[in-house]
Amino acid sequence: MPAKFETPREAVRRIRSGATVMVGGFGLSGVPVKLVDALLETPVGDLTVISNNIGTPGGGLGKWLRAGKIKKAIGSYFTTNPDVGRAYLEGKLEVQLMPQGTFCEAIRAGGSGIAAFYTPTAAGTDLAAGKEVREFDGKLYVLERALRADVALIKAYKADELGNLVYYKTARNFNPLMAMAADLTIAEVDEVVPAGALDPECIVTPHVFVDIVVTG
Amino acid sequence: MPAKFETPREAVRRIRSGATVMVGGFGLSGVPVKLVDALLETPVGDLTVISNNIGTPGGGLGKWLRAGKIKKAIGSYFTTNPDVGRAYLEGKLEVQLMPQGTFCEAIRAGGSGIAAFYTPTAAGTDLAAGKEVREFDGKLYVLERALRADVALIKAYKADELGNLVYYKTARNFNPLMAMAADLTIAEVDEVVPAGALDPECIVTPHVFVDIVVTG
Amino acid sequence: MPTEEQIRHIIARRAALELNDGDVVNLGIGIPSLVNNYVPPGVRIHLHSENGILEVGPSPSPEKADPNLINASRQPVTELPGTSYFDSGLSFAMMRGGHIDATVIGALQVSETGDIASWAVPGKTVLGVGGAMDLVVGAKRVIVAMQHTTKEGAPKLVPRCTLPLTAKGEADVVVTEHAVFRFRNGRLVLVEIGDHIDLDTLRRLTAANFEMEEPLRVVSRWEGDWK
Amino acid sequence: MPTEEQIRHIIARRAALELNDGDVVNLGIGIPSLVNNYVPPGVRIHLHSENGILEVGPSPSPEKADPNLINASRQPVTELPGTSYFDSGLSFAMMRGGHIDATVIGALQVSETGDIASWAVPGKTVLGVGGAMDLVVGAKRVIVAMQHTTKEGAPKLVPRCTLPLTAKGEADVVVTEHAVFRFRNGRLVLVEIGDHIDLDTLRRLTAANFEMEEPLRVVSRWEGDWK
Repeated sequence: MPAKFETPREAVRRIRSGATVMVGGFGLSGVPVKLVDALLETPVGDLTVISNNIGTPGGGLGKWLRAGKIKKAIGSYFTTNPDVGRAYLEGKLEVQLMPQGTFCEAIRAGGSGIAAFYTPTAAGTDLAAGKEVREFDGKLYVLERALRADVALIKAYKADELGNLVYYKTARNFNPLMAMAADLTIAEVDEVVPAGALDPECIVTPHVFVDIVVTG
Repeated sequence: MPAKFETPREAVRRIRSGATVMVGGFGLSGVPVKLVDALLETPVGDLTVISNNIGTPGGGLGKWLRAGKIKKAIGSYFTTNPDVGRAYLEGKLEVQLMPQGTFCEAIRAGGSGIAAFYTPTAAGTDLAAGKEVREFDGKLYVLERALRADVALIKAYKADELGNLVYYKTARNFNPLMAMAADLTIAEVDEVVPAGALDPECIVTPHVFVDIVVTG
Repeated sequence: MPTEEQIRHIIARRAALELNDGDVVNLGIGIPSLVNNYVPPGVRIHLHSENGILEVGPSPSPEKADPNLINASRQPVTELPGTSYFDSGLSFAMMRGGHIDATVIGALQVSETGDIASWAVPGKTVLGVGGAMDLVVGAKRVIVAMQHTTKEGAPKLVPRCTLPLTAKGEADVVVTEHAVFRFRNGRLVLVEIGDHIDLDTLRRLTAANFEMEEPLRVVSRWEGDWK
Repeated sequence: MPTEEQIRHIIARRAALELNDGDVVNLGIGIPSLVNNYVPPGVRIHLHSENGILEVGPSPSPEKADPNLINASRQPVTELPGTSYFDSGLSFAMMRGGHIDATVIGALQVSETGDIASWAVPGKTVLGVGGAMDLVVGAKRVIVAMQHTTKEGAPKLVPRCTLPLTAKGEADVVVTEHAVFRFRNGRLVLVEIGDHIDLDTLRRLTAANFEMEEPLRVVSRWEGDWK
């Protein structure tokens, strides 16, 4: 189904307390800031957030953390926001740390109907503790489950009228993967162009993955 | 390492008898025909071919089959070339049939360092016979191993001087996946352009996956 | 009595009514490939083809055909505004990952538990499966469009498939020239019957056990301007 | 005696000599991020950054910095002719799939069997691992560039890592301000020593057991115009 067009405020109304929400971005690049801010104005909380980082102190998803909206964070690098460590030590935040490549692959698997996969990453380390380890061709691999979310909030550069997306430089990062892996994908874009205005060879996220597009 | 530039004849010299060779293309679209023809002129044989189809009778990879170069074919749809069925029934050709999505995913896994994955496709069918089946969240999944090759022969539209590739319409198909999954990737292209002439946002196969580019 | 070819169109037209406006649809070969001709006014569907294209446009005139712009049946197609191209890996991720709203496929047999057999014929060496298994496992709705019986008159709706399976329990709707069945909570339910056939005859042509919707919809199917 | 900062550059300069012309390289944070300054003339390397860019160009002037064109250390970078962008999934496929020729990374400890500990400090809650584990598992050559001892003077080349591992048996080369070691058939071999240090002192600073290449290369390291 081609995407619907809504405002950030309308779009985030679809997120329920207790939901699992994927949020794109690497550091503060490629984070859908308007959607992040719009959710802040709702009473929604108790969220499980799947995002590589939890922003900075009071920046990006750091705002959700300070507002007490995050119950659990799943990602690879929370070190850039000291609030995360503090909340974790105070028992206010659950944290699930994953190697970044495993994090990517688990999201892609979730979007692709793959239930689980064997990766060599983290074999023999603390991050494989309690996980099934199996040998293939003499090398050890860790079984990792797919990740999915109720809602994905992603940031793209341009959408066409159907919801096809292109990205901007390194702001692409996790966004195309997360677009695939949620029951509802909401894409924040800088610009909407007519259908046919994006080069068919260059569309990164075909509209089949996008439910709602928001701009201003 | 950026790609080297060679003629088809030079490039295929690197293929040894008994090698496993991936060949791109869906039907006859996106098949690297110059490379296919160049190999035909070498004495190389006993090949395991990983390709969605084995061409048509005497067309595309059908030429290799008629020349007796193929020992085993791994793919999803050989029905369009009756020569395949005949060679199979005469015991001259081994055939490994896979669902097309599993075929894609196995190649992508091979190129991505993933040893194996669980897919729901083919669970409960003959194509899962003898394979490990496992339940995740109440649904059955089949364990499939990654596919890799010694050499991948792929077809792209344009390469830049570093070996970055773009494709043309539905001739893209399996080519970008196979480019990732071989020890040596040889790309046949229609045109070579200067570095910087391809839009960085639109490059489908970054040069890290491409060893050799051939044109004429 | 319609011809064999007309019957194929009759089935395709009824299958097209199963599609909703906005659906992203993958059409299989055979009868399903005719479905796009019968999508009702007001309904726009978006065609996906597993060789890596979304927003597949109609067939071009022969002189405009591009051998590198084809659908999964290897027929020349065209671009529409908003067409996108992608590799086969992403294409099957769309299918297996549940992103395709509906698929219309043919079948050799469908069982009363929704198993589908569509790729291999008994006693024949079949060396092609293609994307059928991924498609029926992944698509949100699987609409089987097939003739009610084989050429020899044997029922294709059966208690258990005797042919090699494409997938277990994945059929959602079965459309034939005589009737429409839906799977509801894993049970086969007759929901619509053509006015050219009586229920006893239908039962005789249907080996599968089925329940009946009350009231059963009776429709006229033989009418129309069939090619 | 060089300053601490000079020592970092000394290590980076020697690590740069491990890179070959044409290598696709991923540089970690810390000392490795200095390596690009010391690539010798005639050697061109191609920088990959795991946030989705190949052919990373040099840092821009501050007024040209684009917050959406950054490397994995979140520093502004630039494009070169032939730059490509891709999603994080493909970026880590490059790493894990063995497509990156070399990585230079820092470490807290390296064991005599090539185990690397680089992400977690004892007694501290560490909530970041990033891409380090994928990188060292996947890169064809893993070059560890680190100071020979901790700030407290404890050896970092150890028989067994006492800190949480990043990966087992993945180190190929270890470059410190005093020496260069290579792993050959799973054994740690000293191949080069600075002329500012004698072998006994090096042994005292190195808890790991190591073999010695004969003849051992002795080089002058303290020379140079260090920043």
